[in-house]
Amino acid sequence: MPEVILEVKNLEFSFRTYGGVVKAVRDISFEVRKGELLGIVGESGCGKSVSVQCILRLNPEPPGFFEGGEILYEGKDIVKMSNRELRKIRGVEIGFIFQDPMTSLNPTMRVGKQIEEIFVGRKEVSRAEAKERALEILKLVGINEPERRYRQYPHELSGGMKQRVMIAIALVGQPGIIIADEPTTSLDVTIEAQILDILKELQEKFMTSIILITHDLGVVAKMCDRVLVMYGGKIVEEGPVNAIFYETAHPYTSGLIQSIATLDTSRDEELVPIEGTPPDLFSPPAGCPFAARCEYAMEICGMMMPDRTQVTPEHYSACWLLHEYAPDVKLPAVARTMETDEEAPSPEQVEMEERI
Amino acid sequence: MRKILALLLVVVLLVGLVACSTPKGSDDKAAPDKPEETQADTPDEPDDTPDADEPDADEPDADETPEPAGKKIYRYALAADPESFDPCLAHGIPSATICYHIYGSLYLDDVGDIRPALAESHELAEDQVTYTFKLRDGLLWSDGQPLTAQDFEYGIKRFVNPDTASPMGYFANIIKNGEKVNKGELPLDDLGVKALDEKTLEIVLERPAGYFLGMLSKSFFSPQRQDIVEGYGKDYCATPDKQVYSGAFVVTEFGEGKMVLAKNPNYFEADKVNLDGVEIYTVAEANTQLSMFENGELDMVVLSTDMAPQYEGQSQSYFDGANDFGGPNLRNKYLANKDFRLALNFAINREEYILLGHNGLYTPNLRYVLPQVSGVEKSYGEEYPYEAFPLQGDVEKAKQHLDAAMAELGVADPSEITLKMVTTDAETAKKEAEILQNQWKNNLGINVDINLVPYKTKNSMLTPGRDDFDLIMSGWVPDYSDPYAYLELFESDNAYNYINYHSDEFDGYIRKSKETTGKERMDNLFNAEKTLLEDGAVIPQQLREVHYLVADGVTGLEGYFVGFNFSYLYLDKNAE
Amino acid sequence: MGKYIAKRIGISLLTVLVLVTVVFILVRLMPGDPFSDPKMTPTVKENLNAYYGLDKPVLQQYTTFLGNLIRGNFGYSMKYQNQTVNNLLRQSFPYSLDLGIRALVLSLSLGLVFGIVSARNRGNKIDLFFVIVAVIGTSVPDFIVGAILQYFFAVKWGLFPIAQYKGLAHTILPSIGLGFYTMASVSRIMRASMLEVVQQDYIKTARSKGISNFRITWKHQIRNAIMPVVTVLGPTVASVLTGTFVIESIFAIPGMGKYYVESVQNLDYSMILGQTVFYGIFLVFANMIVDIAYGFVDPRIRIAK
Amino acid sequence: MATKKIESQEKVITADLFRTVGKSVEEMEAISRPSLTFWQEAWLRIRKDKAAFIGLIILTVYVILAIFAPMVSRYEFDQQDAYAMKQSFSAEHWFGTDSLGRDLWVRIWVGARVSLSIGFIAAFINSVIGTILGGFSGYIGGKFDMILMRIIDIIYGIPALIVNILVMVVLGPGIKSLIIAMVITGWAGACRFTRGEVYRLKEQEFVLAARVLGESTFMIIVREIIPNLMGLIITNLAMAIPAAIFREAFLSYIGLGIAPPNASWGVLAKEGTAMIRLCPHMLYVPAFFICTTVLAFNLLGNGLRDAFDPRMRGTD
Repeated sequence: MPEVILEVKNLEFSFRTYGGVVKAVRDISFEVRKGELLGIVGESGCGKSVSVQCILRLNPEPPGFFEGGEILYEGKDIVKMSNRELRKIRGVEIGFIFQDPMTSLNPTMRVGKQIEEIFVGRKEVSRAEAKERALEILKLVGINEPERRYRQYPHELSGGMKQRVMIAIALVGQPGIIIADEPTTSLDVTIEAQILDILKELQEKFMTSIILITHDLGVVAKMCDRVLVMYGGKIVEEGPVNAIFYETAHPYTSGLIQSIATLDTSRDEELVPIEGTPPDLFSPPAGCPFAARCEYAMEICGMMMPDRTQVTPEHYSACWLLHEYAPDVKLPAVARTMETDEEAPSPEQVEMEERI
Repeated sequence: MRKILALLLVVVLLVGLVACSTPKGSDDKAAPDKPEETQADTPDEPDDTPDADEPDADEPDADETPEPAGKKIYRYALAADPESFDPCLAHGIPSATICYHIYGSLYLDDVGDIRPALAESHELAEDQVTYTFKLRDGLLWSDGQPLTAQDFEYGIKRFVNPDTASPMGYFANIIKNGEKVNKGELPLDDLGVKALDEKTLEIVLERPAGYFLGMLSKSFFSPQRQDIVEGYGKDYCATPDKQVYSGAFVVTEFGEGKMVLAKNPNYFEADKVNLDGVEIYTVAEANTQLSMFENGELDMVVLSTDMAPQYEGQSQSYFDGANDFGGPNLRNKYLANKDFRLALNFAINREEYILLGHNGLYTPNLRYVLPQVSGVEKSYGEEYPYEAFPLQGDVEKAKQHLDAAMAELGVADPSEITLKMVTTDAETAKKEAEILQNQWKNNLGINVDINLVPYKTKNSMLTPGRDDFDLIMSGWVPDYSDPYAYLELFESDNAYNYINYHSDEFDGYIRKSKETTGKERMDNLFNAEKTLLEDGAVIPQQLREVHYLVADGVTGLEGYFVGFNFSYLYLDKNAE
Repeated sequence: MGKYIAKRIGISLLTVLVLVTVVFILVRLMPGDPFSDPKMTPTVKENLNAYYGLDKPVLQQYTTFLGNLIRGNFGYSMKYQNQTVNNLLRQSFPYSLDLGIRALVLSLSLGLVFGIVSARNRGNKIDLFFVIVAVIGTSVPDFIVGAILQYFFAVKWGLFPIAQYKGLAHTILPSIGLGFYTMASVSRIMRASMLEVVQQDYIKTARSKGISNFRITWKHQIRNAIMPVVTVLGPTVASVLTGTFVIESIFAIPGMGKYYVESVQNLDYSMILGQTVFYGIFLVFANMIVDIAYGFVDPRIRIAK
Repeated sequence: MATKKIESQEKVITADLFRTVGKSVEEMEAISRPSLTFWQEAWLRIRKDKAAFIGLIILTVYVILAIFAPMVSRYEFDQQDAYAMKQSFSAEHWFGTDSLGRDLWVRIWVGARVSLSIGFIAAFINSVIGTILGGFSGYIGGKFDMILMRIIDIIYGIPALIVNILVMVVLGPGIKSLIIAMVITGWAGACRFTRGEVYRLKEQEFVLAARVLGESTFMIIVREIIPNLMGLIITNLAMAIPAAIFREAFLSYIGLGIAPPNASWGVLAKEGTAMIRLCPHMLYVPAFFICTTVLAFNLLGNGLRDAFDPRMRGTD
């Protein structure tokens, strides 16, 4: 079993707003292992961004606050860390790539400065060294003429280039963990592929752990080793990527899989959308958050939250269908593709899927 | 952490501020000096700034007025900059006051005491119009040049010369051919002023005028130096060094909200002048002036009637000569009616008016002429006491007059009558207008629309034949101490007769007053005044009794109503 | 860039021309005329009118005025008859400028600090205090501020000189009085802007880098938050410099604010026109500087030019 | 299925709870946020925003008092009393009296009529002119836009105060003159602002759609663009009113306000500054009302801005 370098335990994080308390993350636990590429999938607003931002304490506090849980990194609880301690982790131990490169770069600061800024106040790296590292990393993420780009402002760069700069910022401190929060959402498909390639390459090269947040199962299938599926501020299913796709154990995951198209999807096939909207996190339902949209919903689903249940050794799911009293239901997994193909498709076959 | 950070920010930015303002701090020393540099730069003029300027330049940053030990400097404030100290152009009372102190005159009206000054004596010929003045010996200009009768002749002629365009040119009407010369109808040489020799000046009047000697204190009749006037041209008197002085003081600084005078050692009675200098600041706000006085930064301050009761027992007062009155435009169909005008007059409760408007401090005026002006022997008021309207008004009588007027005019309801009253936008003027408006509305039921206009705009309306006002609030300050100074305004053909008053009776009395002298003349003037008031041709309001405070140790400051408001010629101040 | 500057100057010239024309027309429309003393003889009036060129047809007066304007000559004042308008402005403007700059420096620096501190303490008592200061500052007219400052700080408590402009101590109250409104509005804008910027993604990026809070605030937040302040700087400079009338009058400062009202009161045509043009040019100039400043703060603008 | 580890639950889990019920999406839709009109939503949000609501209450109270207080008072606003001058607060005269013995309570509310209506009308006219011109300019673009923008550039370069003063002198005192004086220079700001917004809006899908559907330019502006700008226009209006009240006060201060005996807050404050040493209440009372009104408008304006900001909608 690979070494666990980050462990999230029973994390609960909420926001105080005028309308009341929004429980964005509700009791989630997971771990990050060395060198793995962990995917987190889910619809917008399911709490995936908030939960990973908790790892670096990037959510604004206030209005955000921890209701409970701990995040253990190298034996220390990030939730309890002081600002000074946090600063030692941010950037150099754990890097973060943000969703929208258009808004995530400071428009009034030169690109180079933004990259090498990570070394400001860290004595071990001199200014000249910092610049060297920045140029190096720019080249690494595939930016031509790094010297010129170094002196430019973000608005002078294209979207893809900005995202490369974002990656450069996350990488330059050579962190052990990189959190990539939907790094490709706002990019063209071709650029997306390039960016993902870079990430994968880096992960392999430096044995970096990457947490990849996405709502794109195609990306997950292509990139990830392990997947967490989140819904309504909770982790509903968790497991190795193959298990998630082929032994889907939660109706929501199943629904997600059903709602995506692949290159193989034939014209007359219909995509199956998940009807309804995610739950209101002001007053999350007492039971399973997905119950209202779940076609297999049972009475108990509306009443009680199912526990995290082991399906296979590495595969967990939180669903009442796994209960002994529950009717035996076969969830469609990569069902459609299976029908069209004789052989079971390897995960690679799902790779070129479009985003939802 | 956050607080420390915030604090740090404040410190950083404040340091920035100080850093920004420190160079400005030295700059503000430079700022007031700058114009002096410009003066010095003026190419056509060697820089002969008087010495008195030097200490100022050396210590410009001194917080308080530099007052070297033993020097007696009298300090007061004006609400606006004096418009000029050119003897022919200064026309406002504040600048006339300054001119009174910096230009010498043949005779001095020293607060009612008319006595020889630069002239030693005068002779009046039997024709009662030819005055021959003998100048004193050894008169000098401030630059040390001898002062001659020719300088007087030149000065007066410059004043009357239409090219000088003095706004006060009408003063010359009293001199033979003065009006015609001022109108450009006769050449300058025809003016009745002539230097017979270096020491003798002859002035011929248009008609006999007992008050003429009193008028001579005006700077219009002061000597001027041809070489200086012509040398500087339009820039004459633009800066203190572009003029020479014949009075008790010389100007050493002018501009930037300040005027500084220094004693003129060449003045003929310099020994009687106690002050070493005068500083006059421009301070627009009355409240600020008062605060500065209380803080010892001024030696005298004029109190508004609002503030004056606070200083009862400490303040002094004088009449500044202004007799505020409403002028009904007789071109208006209602105001052309004598009964209506009388109704307006009788409807005013002047006691209450003064109480409301001025805390009861001004004197309600029940006649037209300031009683303090000279009569034959004593003051005019003592010799001819008169009350045209009762102090508290007479609403009954007013209503009778109103009814008569309405019957004649065919008006059924007084509320049909609306008069447009014009006054200036000054706060006191507005208040006075509101009181009258209110009294007339309550007592007569007529409406008054108050129209506030800028000072000069109102002034433009004070000419005959205009229709842009029905009532205009104004006042008059006498140019010499005589009832005629007030009464001449309403002669039918007077250029100032803005109320369009045409009364044969009034004109007749005025004409007769010009042909007579002594008591007879005064009787005629009194009858003219009576006629004017019985016609209700003016609506008298008040005589301004100005209250002012004088700093401890300051003696000899005199308020006056002819030509200037304060004389500090002989003022003395205890050195602290 | 060259084209931009040329366009900019063109508009500035046009602005001044329009301003001059409008004011010229308004001045002639004002009731009354400058040489109206009823006792002046007609000849004297004619002479005065001739001297000031008022006897000419209005159109000719206008062209003459423009001609003089190009030579930078505003002519002689009609109230201060032997003073040129140029000279009066030259004497008084340094005071107004000095006061204006002090007020601006004071109000900008304090306004920014207050806004920043307020935003960083969002929701607590410090924030509340500065918000109240800002609200009061933007809701009290300057003549009330000036009168109250003078009455309490100078007259009642004697902490500062009452009036006049003779040294550093004299400048403090007037600068505060003049800058109070600006300080308050800058503080409000800065606070709002800081709070807006703090929600921006790039602040999160900066935080994810593990740099100090100070650096985040200073290099990322303030640098970006200051832009709305820079945007209002043009109008602010204008309002501070044209707002000197009240403060100068209360504190007896011989600046040019007094000519605002006085020239109108006295129908001093040359002074009205002279100071208007002067202000107009000054404003145009100030706006230009502000635009350039804006380019410095926001690199995006620099390129757009 | 696979192994299950069920930990203790409060409720007893019984088999009958595992009856399949299926989706309940329709129910969910039904209870979700009720759809509200523009005004309802704005109102709801204002009511939630404490500061803005206080602002609204202050203004409402002032408006009501301005309308009714002078009617029910036993003093006339121009009723002078030589024996009750400059009195401080008392049961007779709640806000004291002025230097002509007039009741300040009544004068404050008569002044409120003038100040508030000048503020409102001037700001409103500015907005209307600015919105219409800016709307067309932004939408049509081209020469019209260019010329208008140059005009606005020029107006921005003009010292408004001097023009205000001159216009007041030319037109004479009065509410009408004050409004004209303020509108002459005031519309440019609203115009520039509207134009910018329209520029942004006209590229948006719903406008493009309307254009494709063949709606006339005028109708597009009136039906599509202006309603979308409504919030911003109203916010701007709320912010412009205090500016107009300020300007009125200043013009009154230099004696160019309205004709006496009528009064505005500016006039009353001006009278008060002269009396600051003697009877400061004459300054404090009108100053208080100017401040609180401007404050209330600012609070309301801030609230409106948040309320109308589409980014903020639905977040709280």
